[in-house]
Amino acid sequence: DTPVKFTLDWVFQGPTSPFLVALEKGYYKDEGLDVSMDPGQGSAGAVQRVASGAYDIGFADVNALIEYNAKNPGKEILCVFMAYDYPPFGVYALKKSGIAKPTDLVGKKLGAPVFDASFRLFPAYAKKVGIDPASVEHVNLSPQLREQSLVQGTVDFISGHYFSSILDLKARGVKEEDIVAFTYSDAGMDVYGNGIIVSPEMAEKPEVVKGFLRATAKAWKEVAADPSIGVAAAKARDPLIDDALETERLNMSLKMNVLTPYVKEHGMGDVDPERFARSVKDVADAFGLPNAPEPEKVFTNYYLPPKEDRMVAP
Amino acid sequence: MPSTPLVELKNVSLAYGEGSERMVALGDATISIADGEFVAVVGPSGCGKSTLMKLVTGLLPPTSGEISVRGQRVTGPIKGVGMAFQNATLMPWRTTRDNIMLPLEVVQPHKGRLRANRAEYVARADALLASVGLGGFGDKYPWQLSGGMQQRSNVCRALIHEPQILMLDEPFGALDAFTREELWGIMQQLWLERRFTAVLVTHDLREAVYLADTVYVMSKRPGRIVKVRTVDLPRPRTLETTFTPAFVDIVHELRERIQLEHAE
Amino acid sequence: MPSTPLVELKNVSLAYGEGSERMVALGDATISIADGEFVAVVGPSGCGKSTLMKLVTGLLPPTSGEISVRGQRVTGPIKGVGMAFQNATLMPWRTTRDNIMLPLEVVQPHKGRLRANRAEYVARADALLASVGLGGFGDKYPWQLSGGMQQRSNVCRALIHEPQILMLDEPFGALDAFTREELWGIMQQLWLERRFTAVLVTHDLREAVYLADTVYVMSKRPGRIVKVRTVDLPRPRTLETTFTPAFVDIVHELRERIQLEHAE
Amino acid sequence: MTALQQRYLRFAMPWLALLVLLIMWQVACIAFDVPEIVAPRPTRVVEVIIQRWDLLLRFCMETLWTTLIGFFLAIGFGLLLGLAIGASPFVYSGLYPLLIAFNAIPKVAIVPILMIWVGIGALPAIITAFVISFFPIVVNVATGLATIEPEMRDLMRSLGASNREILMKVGIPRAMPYLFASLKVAATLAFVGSVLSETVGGNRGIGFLMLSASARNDSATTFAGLFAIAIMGIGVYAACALIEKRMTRWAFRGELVR
Amino acid sequence: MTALQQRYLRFAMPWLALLVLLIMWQVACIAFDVPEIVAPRPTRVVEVIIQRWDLLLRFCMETLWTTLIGFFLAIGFGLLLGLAIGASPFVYSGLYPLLIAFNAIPKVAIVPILMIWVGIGALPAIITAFVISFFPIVVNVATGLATIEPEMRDLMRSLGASNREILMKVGIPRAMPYLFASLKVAATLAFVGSVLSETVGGNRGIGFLMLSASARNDSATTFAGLFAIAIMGIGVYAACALIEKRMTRWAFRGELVR
Ligand SMILES: Nc1ncnc2c1ncn2[C@@H]1O[C@H](COP(=O)(O)OP(=O)(O)OP(=O)(O)O)[C@@H](O)[C@H]1O
Ligand SMILES: Nc1ncnc2c1ncn2[C@@H]1O[C@H](COP(=O)(O)OP(=O)(O)OP(=O)(O)O)[C@@H](O)[C@H]1O
Ligand SMILES: Cc1ncc(C[n+]2csc(CCO)c2C)c(N)n1
Ligand SMILES: [Mg+2]
Ligand SMILES: [Mg+2]
Repeated sequence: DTPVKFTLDWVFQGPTSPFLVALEKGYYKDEGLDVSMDPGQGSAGAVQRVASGAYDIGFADVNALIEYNAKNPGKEILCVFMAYDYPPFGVYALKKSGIAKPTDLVGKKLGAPVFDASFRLFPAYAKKVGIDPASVEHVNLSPQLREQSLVQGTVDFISGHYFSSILDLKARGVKEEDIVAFTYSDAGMDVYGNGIIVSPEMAEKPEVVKGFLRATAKAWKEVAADPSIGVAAAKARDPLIDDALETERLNMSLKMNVLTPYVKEHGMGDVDPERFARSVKDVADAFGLPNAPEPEKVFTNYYLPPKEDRMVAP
Repeated sequence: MPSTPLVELKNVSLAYGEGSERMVALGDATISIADGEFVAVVGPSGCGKSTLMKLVTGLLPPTSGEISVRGQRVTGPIKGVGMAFQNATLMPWRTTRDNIMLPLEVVQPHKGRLRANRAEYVARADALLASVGLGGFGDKYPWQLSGGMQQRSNVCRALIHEPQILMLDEPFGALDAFTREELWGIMQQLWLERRFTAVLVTHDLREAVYLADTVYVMSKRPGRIVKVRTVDLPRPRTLETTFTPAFVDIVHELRERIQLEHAE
Repeated sequence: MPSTPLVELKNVSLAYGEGSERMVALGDATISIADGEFVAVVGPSGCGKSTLMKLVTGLLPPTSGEISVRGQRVTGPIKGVGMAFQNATLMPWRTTRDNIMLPLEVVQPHKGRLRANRAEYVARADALLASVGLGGFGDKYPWQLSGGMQQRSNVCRALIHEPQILMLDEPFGALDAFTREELWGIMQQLWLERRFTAVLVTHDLREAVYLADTVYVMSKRPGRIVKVRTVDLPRPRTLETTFTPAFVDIVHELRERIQLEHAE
Repeated sequence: MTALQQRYLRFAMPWLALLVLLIMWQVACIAFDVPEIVAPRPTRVVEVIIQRWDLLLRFCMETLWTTLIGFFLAIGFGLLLGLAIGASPFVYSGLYPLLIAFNAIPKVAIVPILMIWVGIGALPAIITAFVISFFPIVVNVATGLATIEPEMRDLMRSLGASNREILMKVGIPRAMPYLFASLKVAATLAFVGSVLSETVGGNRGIGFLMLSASARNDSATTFAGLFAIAIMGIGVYAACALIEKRMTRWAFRGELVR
Repeated sequence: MTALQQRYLRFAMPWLALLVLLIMWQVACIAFDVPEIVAPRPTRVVEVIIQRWDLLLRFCMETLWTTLIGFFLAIGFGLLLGLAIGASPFVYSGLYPLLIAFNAIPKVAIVPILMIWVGIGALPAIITAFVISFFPIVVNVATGLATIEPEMRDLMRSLGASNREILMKVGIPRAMPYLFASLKVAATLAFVGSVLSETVGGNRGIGFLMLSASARNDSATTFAGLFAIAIMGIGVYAACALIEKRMTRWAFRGELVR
């Protein structure tokens, strides 16, 4: 079997459980792949791990990849499978703060980790909703501090992955109806979310990448049909997982990020080339990159399995 | 001359260690030292002389028997003692002068007065140093002194706070005969002036007889008191005294008693 | 008796410290010690005797002058020395026996043989301990010994590897007269058997004359050699010898010379 | 108080102190109504520990052995480097500043790079534990050596001992009290190192457990992990203290109060 | 080699060692074609340092003063607690295990909780620097005290000195070499602590700079931050070493090699 080292961007949770399903059910094995899977420390880290050759394949935010590719011309890493058609990015406030619409964010205090993708893309979002990003004051907060600081009122709003922040806030006793959530996709910001990225060496082995994607898509389809399979797989890997919580998280991500109208129509994994090119420009803009990378140097559908294999929506 | 007993030991014995390690260092010592008495203790090496000194000052609790000082049972270190240990134990982080002035920082009334009268005390320390031939060495560190110089500093430290009880454990062992005899004179002079109570451990019988009112002879380990000899030679004694037949006789008498210990 | 010079000091002087701290401890010493000679060094406290010992063994480089041992100029510590320092410096983490056996772990040929012949060497150490009256104390730690017992251990450590050159810095200072005289006998016996070269620093003139072939008298600091006295009394000397007029005369002669130093 | 009572009290003290701390914590949690997510009540943590006993034990074992390997490596190399630094002024002046510089750098910043080099799993955890814990050992051993009494050195030199022999016969025994002092610090740092590495990557050990727990706001489990580390830390400390007692009794013969 | 040449070499050694390290690093980067994101070339880092001099300096100053405050607090409290632990067997047996336990816990896990309590900014950074760096001081001071020669204690007791006086006159001076050894460790840990806290929350200090640079994949700036910490660490170490030299010369009079 071909050994394949795979890294997640974050810990084993519901939204990333399809990889574990594919692993446990032997779908990778069936493709002749011996996959080992590790959790990660954020998307930038996952990109780095793949870029340095420490890992062959990774799961990371494509926007982090755009930034990396822009800064490392000639050493581009390719995204070969788009998992989150809609990004999970958003900003969140409490109802009692009086924030009701995005323009209320002007002059408010934003708490977020500096490496948080939602925070990094906030300038683009701000422009989209017509506010001056400079009018917002940012406070760096580690992920463990972010939601708590919002609850304590240290900051006025926070940015983060939808399925993290909402659940974290609920875990802190905030009722769902008291949360004001603005997701970037709601504002028409159509950047993409996480995808599967491969190292340049791996890109030279199309059969391996193709096999990996086939197996992954198959698993995703099963998880979309029955999320409990995914949660069970995650639990097998990390026995401390809370079933109900991960089921909710998985459902949220499926509903919001994966099973979008585009995916329902065109299947999972591919991108709308026009929209993708636009998003690359937008992201380069938001990140203040001097020049945007070519869209085809960020994403390719060359390795994707046939469309019927990617029709994951139940 | 001696009157009320200042220090009393009744059947005091001391054993170091426990179980199989146990070793009796001092066996059944009964001693009574009057206020203002100068006592010398002689005996073979390892017989428990230093142990006796530590017992009297309350640094060690006796295994059995009772020790009292000024009529009070000793349960911890007693006050107003000046002690020159056998090893000089000078503090390497202090200059010789500061080492000598240590008691002034700890013992009342000097402790309270030191701050205000520092210059005066420094002068006193320097004078004391000079009297033992260490003038000008106050600023040196102990490790810059020769063995004999360290020993002399050690004696100075025991004297500086003018203690009522002075314990000297082989204070002149590392000195040449002349320096040593000079210090006898100085010590006797001090004693005549201040009339402190003194216990001197020594291996030099002439030293013992020169300085002491009473000489205790100890047996081999475990040390017991095997002889008490009162020295009734008139004071002040001089080096000439040491050549008088009375002096020589006492020395011989002591010598013979110790030899007995050794022959055993 | 002495023939080829084993140790030679030519106009050796040594100053400690630099600049204003500078102090000349030894001034212009010229000494020549023959192979197998027993030399004693006497002199007032702080005159540089210990310094001299360190110079001879190469532990200190001289400030000026030249030192050679076995015809070779001394630039670092020389081999085959047994040295008993003035302070016992026993290692607190070793038992007395292990302390004494330290040279065997370092000095050839014992070092190479120790592993295989351990029992034999332990027996030798115990015998040596017993000969100085410390039989049964091998398993005690140094801090469990009295001052005099530590000093005797120190001497044992200097002897155990049967060195060709033996340096003894006031080795018997903390011992009572009888133990001390016993050790004189033992030391002389050893010397007669092995004929090592020995340098003995002492304050006891009888000790010097009893043991030495030649006695060097040093002046006050900075120490210079002010008198060299050959002791031509027949060997083996006994305690009776010390009462013979010839012996007493030499002691007196030395005594007077030192007194001169002191009167100055 | 008799000597026996004193001894009993000394044995009981750590447990008493722990109990007092936990009770204070519990009371504070109740009094200030601290939300569980901020700091769970000790009773809750204990509950979780009892519930997930087997799991915790498994993760603990993973952490423990990586930590111990790193720690032992640190002792070995730390001793060697400490001896080198303490014995040679050139090694001292050349390496000490670099070591200081390296140690002032938070290891979180370099563990990811380390993982890129050596991969993920036990190895980076061992290396991190080693790297983070060997510095105190180096410093203390070097200081122990540098403070050797010159008399001891002279004694050895008079016997013609080589520098190596002086190091072995005087340096090492003399540095022992310093070494053991540093081991107490190093042992705790070794745990910090391996747990740190486990949080950065891999799916093993208490570090992973805590990361995964904190990622789902399960603070009782996070604290159970903290408790587990604490207990392991005390265990390793107790072992060090025991060995210290047997090996450096000579240095502690004069404890200020007995 | 003459003594003078030796002295020059000793002064030059740290710089030589640093230079060798940097050159090796540079060569390795070029030879293995290490991507900048993994480890930038030293020349790149120096370039960034020169370019962003003012910015780095500002962040450095923020980190430096929080670190120093934490460090000084650690010295004060560490000394006090070390004295208490070294002087009292009850404090020893009661507190030592708890301290060990607390120190084995990675501070990353508790800094967020700390920030929930005290807010974000300089205060938690100071506290973290303090908390992380005071343990080595405690351990070393306690060990220094516990290894006092009984002869010294007897001397003081024979003068009727109180335990407090024994502590002041013998304990503290005797513990000084141990204290300074621990300060070298503590100073580096203090930097780790404050930088750590700066990465967890707040917009100040080198920690924030490094985190924010790494979020932008700007690894040259991240490494510039690491260099800055290293340099500050060496600075604080040099200060400690200087004071050590003046205060504990007596203990170092017998350095193995002069
Ligand atoms: N701390 C200790 N632990 C165990 N045994 C000890 C201790 N101190 C002394 N001893 C033992 O007690 C006995 C008496 O010792 P002490 O020091 O009182 O003798 P001393 O008469 O002063 O001898 P010296 O004239 O040689 O100084 C010795 O046999 C010694 O081994
Ligand atoms: N390490 C040192 N640093 C500075 N000065 C020293 C040092 N060692 C000794 N001295 C000085 O050198 C002089 C001679 O010292 P030395 O130890 O040789 O004397 P000594 O003849 O052995 O005296 P004693 O009979 O008292 O042992 C003394 O004045 C002493 O102060
Ligand atoms: C399934 C899943 N994927 C990504 C994130 C995003 N995320 C949140 S915090 C963090 C970095 C770690 O500090 C990252 C990458 C998430 N929350 N859950
Ligand atoms: Mg004694
Ligand atoms: Mg001397």
